[in-house]
Amino acid sequence: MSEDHIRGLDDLAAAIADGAKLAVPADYSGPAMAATRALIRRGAKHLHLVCVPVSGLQAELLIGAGAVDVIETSAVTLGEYGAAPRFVDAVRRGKITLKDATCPAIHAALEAAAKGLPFMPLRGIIGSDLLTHRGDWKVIENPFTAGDPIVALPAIRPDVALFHAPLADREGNVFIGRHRELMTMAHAARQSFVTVEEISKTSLFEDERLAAGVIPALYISAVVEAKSGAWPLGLWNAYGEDKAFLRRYVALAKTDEGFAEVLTRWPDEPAMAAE
Amino acid sequence: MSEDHIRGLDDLAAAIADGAKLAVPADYSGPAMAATRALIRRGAKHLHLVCVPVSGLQAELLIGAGAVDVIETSAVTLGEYGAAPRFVDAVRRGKITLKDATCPAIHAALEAAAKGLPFMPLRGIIGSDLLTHRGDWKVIENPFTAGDPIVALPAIRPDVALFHAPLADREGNVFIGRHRELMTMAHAARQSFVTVEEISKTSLFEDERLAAGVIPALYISAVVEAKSGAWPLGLWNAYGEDKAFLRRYVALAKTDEGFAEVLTRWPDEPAMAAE
Amino acid sequence: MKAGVPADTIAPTRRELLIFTIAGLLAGCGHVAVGAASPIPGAAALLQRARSGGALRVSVLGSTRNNFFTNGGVELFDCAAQGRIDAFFLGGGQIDGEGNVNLVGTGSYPSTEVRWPGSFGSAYLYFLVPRVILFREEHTRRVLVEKVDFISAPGTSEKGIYRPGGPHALLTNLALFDYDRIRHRFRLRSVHPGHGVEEVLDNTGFAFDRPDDVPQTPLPDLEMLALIRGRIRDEIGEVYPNFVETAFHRGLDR
Amino acid sequence: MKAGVPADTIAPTRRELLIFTIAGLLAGCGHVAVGAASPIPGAAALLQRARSGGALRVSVLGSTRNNFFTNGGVELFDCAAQGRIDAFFLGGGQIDGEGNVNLVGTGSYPSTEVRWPGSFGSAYLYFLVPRVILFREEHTRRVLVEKVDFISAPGTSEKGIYRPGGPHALLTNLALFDYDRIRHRFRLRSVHPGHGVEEVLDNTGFAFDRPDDVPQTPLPDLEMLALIRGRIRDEIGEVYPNFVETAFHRGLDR
Repeated sequence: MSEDHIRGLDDLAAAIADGAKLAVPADYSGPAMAATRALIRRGAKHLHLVCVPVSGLQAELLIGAGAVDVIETSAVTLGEYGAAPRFVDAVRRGKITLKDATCPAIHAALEAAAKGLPFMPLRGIIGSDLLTHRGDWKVIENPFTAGDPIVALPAIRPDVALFHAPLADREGNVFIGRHRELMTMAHAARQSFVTVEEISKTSLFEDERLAAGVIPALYISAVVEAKSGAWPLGLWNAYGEDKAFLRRYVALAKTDEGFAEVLTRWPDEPAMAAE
Repeated sequence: MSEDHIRGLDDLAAAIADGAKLAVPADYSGPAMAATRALIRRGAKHLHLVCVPVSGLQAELLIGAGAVDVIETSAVTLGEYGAAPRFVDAVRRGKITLKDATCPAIHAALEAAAKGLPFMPLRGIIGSDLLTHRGDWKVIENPFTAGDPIVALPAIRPDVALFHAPLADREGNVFIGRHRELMTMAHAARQSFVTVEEISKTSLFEDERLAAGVIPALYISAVVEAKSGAWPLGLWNAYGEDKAFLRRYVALAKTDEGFAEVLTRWPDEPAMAAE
Repeated sequence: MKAGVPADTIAPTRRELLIFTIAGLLAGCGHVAVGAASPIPGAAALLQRARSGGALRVSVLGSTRNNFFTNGGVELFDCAAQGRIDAFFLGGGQIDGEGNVNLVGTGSYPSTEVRWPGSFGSAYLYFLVPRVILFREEHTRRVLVEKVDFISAPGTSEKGIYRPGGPHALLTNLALFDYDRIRHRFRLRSVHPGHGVEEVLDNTGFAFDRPDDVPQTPLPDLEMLALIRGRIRDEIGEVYPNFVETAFHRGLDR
Repeated sequence: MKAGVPADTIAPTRRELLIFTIAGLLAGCGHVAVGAASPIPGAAALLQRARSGGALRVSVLGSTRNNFFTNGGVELFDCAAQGRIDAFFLGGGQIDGEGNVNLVGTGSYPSTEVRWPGSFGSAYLYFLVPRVILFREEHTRRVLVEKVDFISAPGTSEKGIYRPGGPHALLTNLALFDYDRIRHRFRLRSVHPGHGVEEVLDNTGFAFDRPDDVPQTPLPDLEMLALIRGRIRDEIGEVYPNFVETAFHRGLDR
């Protein structure tokens, strides 16, 4: 881990610069929500959010807090809780620049960065209005078959990848199991900041079964312990989402005032849920 | 698993057709040597061997037995035992068509197939004589930066991927741990045939730690149990190579007669090593 | 309640009919993938798996028991491109008569009046999965429009565009349509019991073909209903516990 | 024997000198990767790690204790392309004065008279790793040729070719050369103790630059020798047990 001075969530939030290109996973794949609250607390601005490949409450909160200038995503939704009200409002008012994408395009553009490639080809997309509005996507000829157009996507190299995982060790190795997109994010990004439920005292490489699902410390700039760090969202195989909180959030965030109330009352610890 | 009729090594060898494009891993990454002997026994011919990304004794034996027409590889070597004598002899006599490559090019071409892409770009290579001799590799322009040439590699879609692993379950899920190139091979190939040390009675998906290192049965056509299936080579975390056998092999295989003797005397069981 | 209600006494719910109908559209498939927030397609795929005696492989995103992907979020898309997924499901805020799908919003992009979540994987999977089933419960002129405001994924492609996949059928609360890839149009296959062709015409914003006599959508038989209400309810309940509370027949408190 | 011989009484072996010299070439690196069949570079990287107090990260292919890659065979190459590998090692059946490397064979390709294993990752890593150290023990006109018969990986590239990496130094049993990326030539930096410039000239097939006074390659001091013969011997012995039997000082039975 290169950033030894990062010890807590506020250090971590301070290390994510205003204007950073910030990659975050889908809400179901390890969102670092405690760190996201710290980012909002420090008043982060001008973020270019890259959702891998979609987001929900995390993008919603950052947008509502005015931290996001640009969002690159294949969708923003609160799933069964409904539309993301601050996202929808920001779109309607033109407050954020949209880079609408499709899931495999975001994966492919990150893989390009992870491979140090300037671009990655991808099938599909041609004829979609996504392409019309994505000036940064190009259609090229398949060099091996005449008359076979294919989309070329420029690499996405995030400044920072930020996510939450169940377990790391003290050297900075992080267990992500089958959530392999987190590994691609870490390979692609310049820096990766990770919050975890627990820091193991022994190396994750001691158990070869565990090792197959580990991102090596080589790619990790800092790990911060954050119990329930995905709250109010869930963490795979650990805990579910806080349904009561989310229902309440959706009701409140319909208005600017309601959302301001959420921000004001949202404590550092998940106490609001316990009300 | 789609090929339920495959019960033993000879069934498996019969299912690999003459002329097949056959992908095999490096000698240190799970070579299916018992299956390779079965292939030689059945007199396989005209194989197009794709070594991922190099090979050793496995390519050497298949070449010596006259089973290989084309070999695509980044190297063939017996490592500390020296050059691969039948490979070197076949090259000198022009008996095989060489598709000399470089390791990341073979990985990239397989990844292209795994993604259903016609090609994958790759840095490097330009100025290497590999490119001069690979009529199937092209140099294209980076579509996003003028004057930036980059190599485009056509996808390699093997007919069959063949490898040996420590463990599978009865549904055909195969544990490969950190040997992720085996997963890419299985994703890229039309069919994957796997030999394993052991078949687990319980699903490999029952242990989430194990699951991160598993190729799902979806990609596996057949699994055959073969104890010591990598012999005389080693299997990661299980057993080492048979040094005495390999030293003896290298000495014998220097001549056509010596190699013929190896083939004749090589039993189905690893008895030669015990002499 | 799960197994206590005799299936032969109770008519299928609307959603049970949809599950049964989708399952029929999956006949002959080897592998069906079900995306996020898709309880009815998920139940349908599991039903068809049961009917196939397990020959059909089903991957349900979000499931632990029925999701065997191990290569992260990209695997669904790679798997489709390899030709290893035979059927997939797409919804749509708008769907038009050529099979174009809009998951982005209405009005002028980017400041759309109504903004939906976004295109997800549609702009890719619609090209690569042979049998894409369009599924949207709401059947109104608001959803089934003449021309979508934004094409998330086009129903058809020009010659020369690599496209092994595309629309196969469209299922709503009212009716089932087949998609004709030659004519780039929907053709009404059947209308669900309790509804009529006029109702379908009144509520569809695009023109479509239809036979002179439009059949009724077949109902599940007793064996199927028992399967849906028993095993399938259990299996899909792993991923969608709230859904199974409302979608299946619940006896007198229905 | 491992720790029993007092380091101050015994001169370094040839290979101990090579290990020490390579370690010096790695000063300032953050991450060094060591490929297959590379015991001396591996020992050197581990030595430099020890000298850096652990600040240098070392990935030794084939090691269990010092290999933390988890994404299969492609990870080394991806990692290099991400700019996360600062130094790597290449050998060569032939190496010429422009830094071109031949790992394929002599004579006319493909039916080469002498066939070597093949190019491995050279045609890629030589372009992408900033500090590639060419290492070949044999220093003869057979190896160090005017022009290689086959370019596995070129020492230099035309303008416009993406190439953040390239040759940094060449080390043999006789001498250490720096590579001048502007002039595309080697420059003799030092000659190992017991050898002279004339011997180097006689055994080198290509022209190279040199200072008027060629220094002697520095020897490891006592502390370094003790480190090499103790901890480094143990660490590299994990991967290369046969190597440590011969490469390090063994006392009277040397």
